[in-house]
Amino acid sequence: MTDPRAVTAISLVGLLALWVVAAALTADPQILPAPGALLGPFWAELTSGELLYHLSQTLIRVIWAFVLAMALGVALGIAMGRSERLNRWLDPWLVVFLNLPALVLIVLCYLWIGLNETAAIVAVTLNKVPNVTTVVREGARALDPGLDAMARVYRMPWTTRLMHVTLPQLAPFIAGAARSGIAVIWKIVLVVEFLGRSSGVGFKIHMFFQLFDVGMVLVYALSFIAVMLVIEWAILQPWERRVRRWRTA
Amino acid sequence: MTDPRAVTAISLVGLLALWVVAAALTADPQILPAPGALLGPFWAELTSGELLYHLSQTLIRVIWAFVLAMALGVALGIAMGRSERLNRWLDPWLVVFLNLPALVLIVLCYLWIGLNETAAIVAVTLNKVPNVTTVVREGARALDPGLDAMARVYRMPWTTRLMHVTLPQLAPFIAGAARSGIAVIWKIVLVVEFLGRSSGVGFKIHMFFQLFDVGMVLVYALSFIAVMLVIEWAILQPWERRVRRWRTA
Amino acid sequence: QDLPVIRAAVLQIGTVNWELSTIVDNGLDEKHGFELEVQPYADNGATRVAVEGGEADMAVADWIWVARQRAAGKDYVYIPYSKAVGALLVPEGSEAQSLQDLAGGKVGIAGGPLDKSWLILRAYASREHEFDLAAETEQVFGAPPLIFKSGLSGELDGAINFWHFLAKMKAGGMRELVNVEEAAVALGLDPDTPLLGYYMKESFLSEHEGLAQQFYDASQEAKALLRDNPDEWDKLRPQMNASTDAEFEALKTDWIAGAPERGPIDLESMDAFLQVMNDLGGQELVGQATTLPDGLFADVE
Amino acid sequence: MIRAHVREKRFGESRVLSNIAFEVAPGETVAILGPSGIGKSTLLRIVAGIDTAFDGHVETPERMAIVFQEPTLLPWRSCLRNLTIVHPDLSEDDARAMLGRVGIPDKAGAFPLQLSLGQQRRLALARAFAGRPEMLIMDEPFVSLDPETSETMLALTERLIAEVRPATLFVTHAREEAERLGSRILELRGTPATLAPRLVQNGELP
Amino acid sequence: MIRAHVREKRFGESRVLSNIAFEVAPGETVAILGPSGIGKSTLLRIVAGIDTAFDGHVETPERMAIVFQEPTLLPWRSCLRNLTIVHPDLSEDDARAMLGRVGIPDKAGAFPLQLSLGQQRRLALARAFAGRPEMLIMDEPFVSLDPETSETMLALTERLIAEVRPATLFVTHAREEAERLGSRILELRGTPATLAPRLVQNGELP
Ligand SMILES: Nc1ncnc2c1ncn2[C@@H]1O[C@H](COP(=O)(O)OP(=O)(O)OP(=O)(O)O)[C@@H](O)[C@H]1O
Ligand SMILES: Nc1ncnc2c1ncn2[C@@H]1O[C@H](COP(=O)(O)OP(=O)(O)OP(=O)(O)O)[C@@H](O)[C@H]1O
Ligand SMILES: [Mg+2]
Ligand SMILES: [Mg+2]
Repeated sequence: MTDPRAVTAISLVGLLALWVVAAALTADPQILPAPGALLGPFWAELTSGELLYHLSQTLIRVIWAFVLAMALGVALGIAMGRSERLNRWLDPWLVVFLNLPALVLIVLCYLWIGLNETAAIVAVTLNKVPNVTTVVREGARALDPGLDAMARVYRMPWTTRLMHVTLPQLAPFIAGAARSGIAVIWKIVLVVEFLGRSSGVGFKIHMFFQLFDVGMVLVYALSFIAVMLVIEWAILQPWERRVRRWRTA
Repeated sequence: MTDPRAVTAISLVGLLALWVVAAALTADPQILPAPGALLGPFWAELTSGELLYHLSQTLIRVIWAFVLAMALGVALGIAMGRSERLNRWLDPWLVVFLNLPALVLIVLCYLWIGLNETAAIVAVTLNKVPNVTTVVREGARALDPGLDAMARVYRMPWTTRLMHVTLPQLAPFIAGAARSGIAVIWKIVLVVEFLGRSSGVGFKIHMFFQLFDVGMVLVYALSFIAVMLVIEWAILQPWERRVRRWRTA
Repeated sequence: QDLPVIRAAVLQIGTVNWELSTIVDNGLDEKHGFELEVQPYADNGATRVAVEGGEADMAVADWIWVARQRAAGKDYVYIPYSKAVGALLVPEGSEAQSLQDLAGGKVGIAGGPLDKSWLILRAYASREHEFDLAAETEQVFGAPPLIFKSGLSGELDGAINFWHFLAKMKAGGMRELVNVEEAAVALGLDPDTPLLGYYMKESFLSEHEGLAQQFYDASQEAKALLRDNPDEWDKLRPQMNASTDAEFEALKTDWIAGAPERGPIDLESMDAFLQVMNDLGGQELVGQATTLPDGLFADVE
Repeated sequence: MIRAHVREKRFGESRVLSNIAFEVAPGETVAILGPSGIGKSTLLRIVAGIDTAFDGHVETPERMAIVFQEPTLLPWRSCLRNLTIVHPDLSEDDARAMLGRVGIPDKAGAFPLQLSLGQQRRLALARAFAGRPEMLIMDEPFVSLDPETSETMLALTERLIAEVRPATLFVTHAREEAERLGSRILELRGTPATLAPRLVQNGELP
Repeated sequence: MIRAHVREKRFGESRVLSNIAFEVAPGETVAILGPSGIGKSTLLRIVAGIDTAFDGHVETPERMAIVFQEPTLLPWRSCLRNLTIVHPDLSEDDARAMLGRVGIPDKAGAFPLQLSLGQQRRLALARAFAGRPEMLIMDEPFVSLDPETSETMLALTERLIAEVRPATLFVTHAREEAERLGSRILELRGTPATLAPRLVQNGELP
């Protein structure tokens, strides 16, 4: 089994089989419908345009929050990892914001900024920045002092240094934070949407959960997951392969 | 300003000052009460035993889920990072579980396992394992092949290799995953508690949110954060200093 | 001491607790031959998961929801608890006199797009004023506390919320623009339809013959006590979260006004109501329950 | 006994080694010479079983010790632990004695990054010598050392080889070193590298 | 002009360097000798401005180049990019030419980890020579190289120094190397290390 595509396909089929078995064991389509039972509702939502509309709304929020959170988080993480002094000052804040419940931040954002898009994105970003910072900070602490000395002696400008010395070393940390980051962001977006937006996958999922319609909840959840799988294969993995080439070549 | 304790204290006071200013600007104790206004309710909850009871319930869940998620996540992360073959098989599952909304997993766990403590802890663990795996996998991919060859040639038993070769290299990744991990776990525990437990900080926070009693929400949220700060200072930071000694010595 | 036990999963802050507390405190459960055990949860969804997961025997929901579940194959049975009481409120300074005046404004709705009050008001607007409320206004669906707060702050031009928040919003100065009860009457619906109720599994009820009636009796007796005996309210006050006497009185009056008359359910008016809901909300709201499912309503009187 | 026959080793398109065969008997010491980049380290890695992506086969005894071209220590463990982790049977006293023999008796508690590069290389030598290997592989073991220290290390190596009699294979750029330690010299030449004919007759497989 | 006066350098409790003062004029080449672990690299790091936690002061020109004891390359960038990133003014042709001069003309597109250690060291030399440094610091630049390659590198260094005339300070263990390149030799001795008196008269500060 060496063709990666085949492996991925078989693996996904296995997951589907697991679901079929679980559905059969549960034997209650209201608790866990079989995959086949979702095709009809999925098609209906797709052709009505509902699914695409809500999916795109959620994606826009996820992308905004992701870009903002990664940029801020990486910058803060590098700064705090490199300067023990700065770290000592900011660390208590980091712990507090890291552990502030999503609900609290989201509600405060909605109340301060208003029940609008800006508030939603700010809330998600604020929720996620501390996570990115925490992971990247560890990476920045583990930077190679030898390369650092080299960059210093050869008087590299800071942009060169960032691009060619720091970021490549942080790549595994950033990749980890990014991948688990999108997931966390999308989960927070779900909460943000059901607490105060009128569109998006989270809004729909919550509505269908209220109706106890597990099937539709799954239709929406899995649609997003499908998008994530595509992003994983089309963007993340090729990028990672390129960035990691020097290790394996 | 070189005494770390003093810096931490001042930093926290700064955060408090920020809060006071924000509260004054908001000028609505229903939206954001000033810190002083929380002392009374805090004391009442403390002396009634309510706060400690719910806090301890939540902590027990967090600790269980944390230990389980870290153990499973690190093991899976190492395995997937080291074996490209295994990774190819499991990666699609990882992406799916990473992006499965917490709500879906939690509700399914409750319905399958029952509305009990086991279900709650399993739900949180399942939610968190993929995150840990993702971060640790990146670390395992970046392991030094030189040390690996050394361990192989000298025929190190796998336990020795894990303890002295692999885990020390993964330490920054594990530290990052652990720290952001506790935070994520506690956020999921909040959801788990409001979706199906009758105790815990999450239960109380959601209840007070329904009543729009932001003050009590903050009392409970901040109590947990205080616990996390203590854990950070009493356990995590000393441990990290010890583990990082070889870099800075 | 072999009384059957009813485990009730309820929102810890739900108003249904007032009734259940009264039942337990006055021993009405044992008097009517069962034992009531209240399990508090923090979220409506949680109470439903509890019943479905077999961890509780009873929870509260609106009957359209119960009908939908029953039509989808669940053996849920409905026992009335409370009538619909809702309204659309406008901020203190608002000049709106009818729903049409909200055109171009922002309406906050706590229960989501399938909120019954919202649907009834939409039907009312289109029938009375030929005015498409959904198209002419911007809707903001949000958590009840956020709608409460945004409503009071004037960010919204109109707000529909769950009734205990409505009481507080009115106490906070907001004005009732349209009452859902009036709207229902105008639509030819029976305003006495008990929209909210308890539901239990049929399998559970059949294990204990007559239990539905026994519980209904206890519920009715508690309602009577609360209606006739102000002292009972004083006992409840600590759990009512009323910050002022005015709020307390408003909550009390509204609650009593919402208690439905004793008696069997009028299937005809229920069916009429369901048809209206089906027209408005469609399958998304009622699921497969396009007609009243058999055995939905417990046989109580 | 080391028996190696590398028919071919390539990195992608470029062939690095071709048709190299030799044996090293227990107690025998073979030096490998050759210009930088010819494939000496690659050959050692193949013999040590680290690189298995080649065409050919290698037979080696079980207990081996290796000195890489770079120190390859565990930077997060003290010098002493670097010896005792790799050799769990080694007593702490013996480990300390070993540190003494390579000239860093006072560094037992230090971390590798607190050593000079020469000291790190000596620690790597100590690690290789501390077991009783049946087979010893060393990639330029005595560079980065001043003449005096280098002499000490050479003498130490000679003693170890005389005591334990492992099959030894080592790379060096210094012909004196090769001639002093080696009972035989293999010289790599050309692209892809082969054994220079004049030196290998007695070591070549049939 | 390099002017250095290190009154004292200690790591924790242990004093490594004590009262070392010297100057290196532009075009002058000074070799540093001394046993392994004495403090040569530490001294170079202080002069290069990498280690600032010492008692004393150092004055150096702005444009410097360094060859560390280990290659210290950017493993995630190709060999060519390793030159052009550090020297943005260097044209790609010049960079390729430089790779040719250190004997790895075919490795422009390879990543450093695909090089042998000797090739990596030569790349590090190429990096140092590619700028026109006013000051050149080298820590054992010619180890791990076979005699022939080593000779090529030495010649290349001599030519660079003659062309650009930087103030050069380098560590070596090979006295021939020191004598061939160095216009002066500083020898470190003792604990803490000081300059061995017989060699420093003319280099010492007043
Ligand atoms: N970070 C450190 N902490 C403590 N001691 C250190 C540290 N770095 C170096 N030393 C010690 O300082 C001394 C000098 O080290 P240095 O690296 O300068 O030696 P060197 O002369 O370059 O030796 P070599 O020829 O082996 O490279 C050594 O004894 C070493 O153990
Ligand atoms: N991973 C790799 N991918 C591609 N080429 C490689 C790789 N590793 C080594 N090479 C090439 O193989 C050849 C031999 O490398 P090797 O490290 O064996 O040389 P060496 O004889 O040990 O040289 P040195 O004396 O400089 O250490 C070199 O030309 C090198 O560029
Ligand atoms: Mg080599
Ligand atoms: Mg040195």
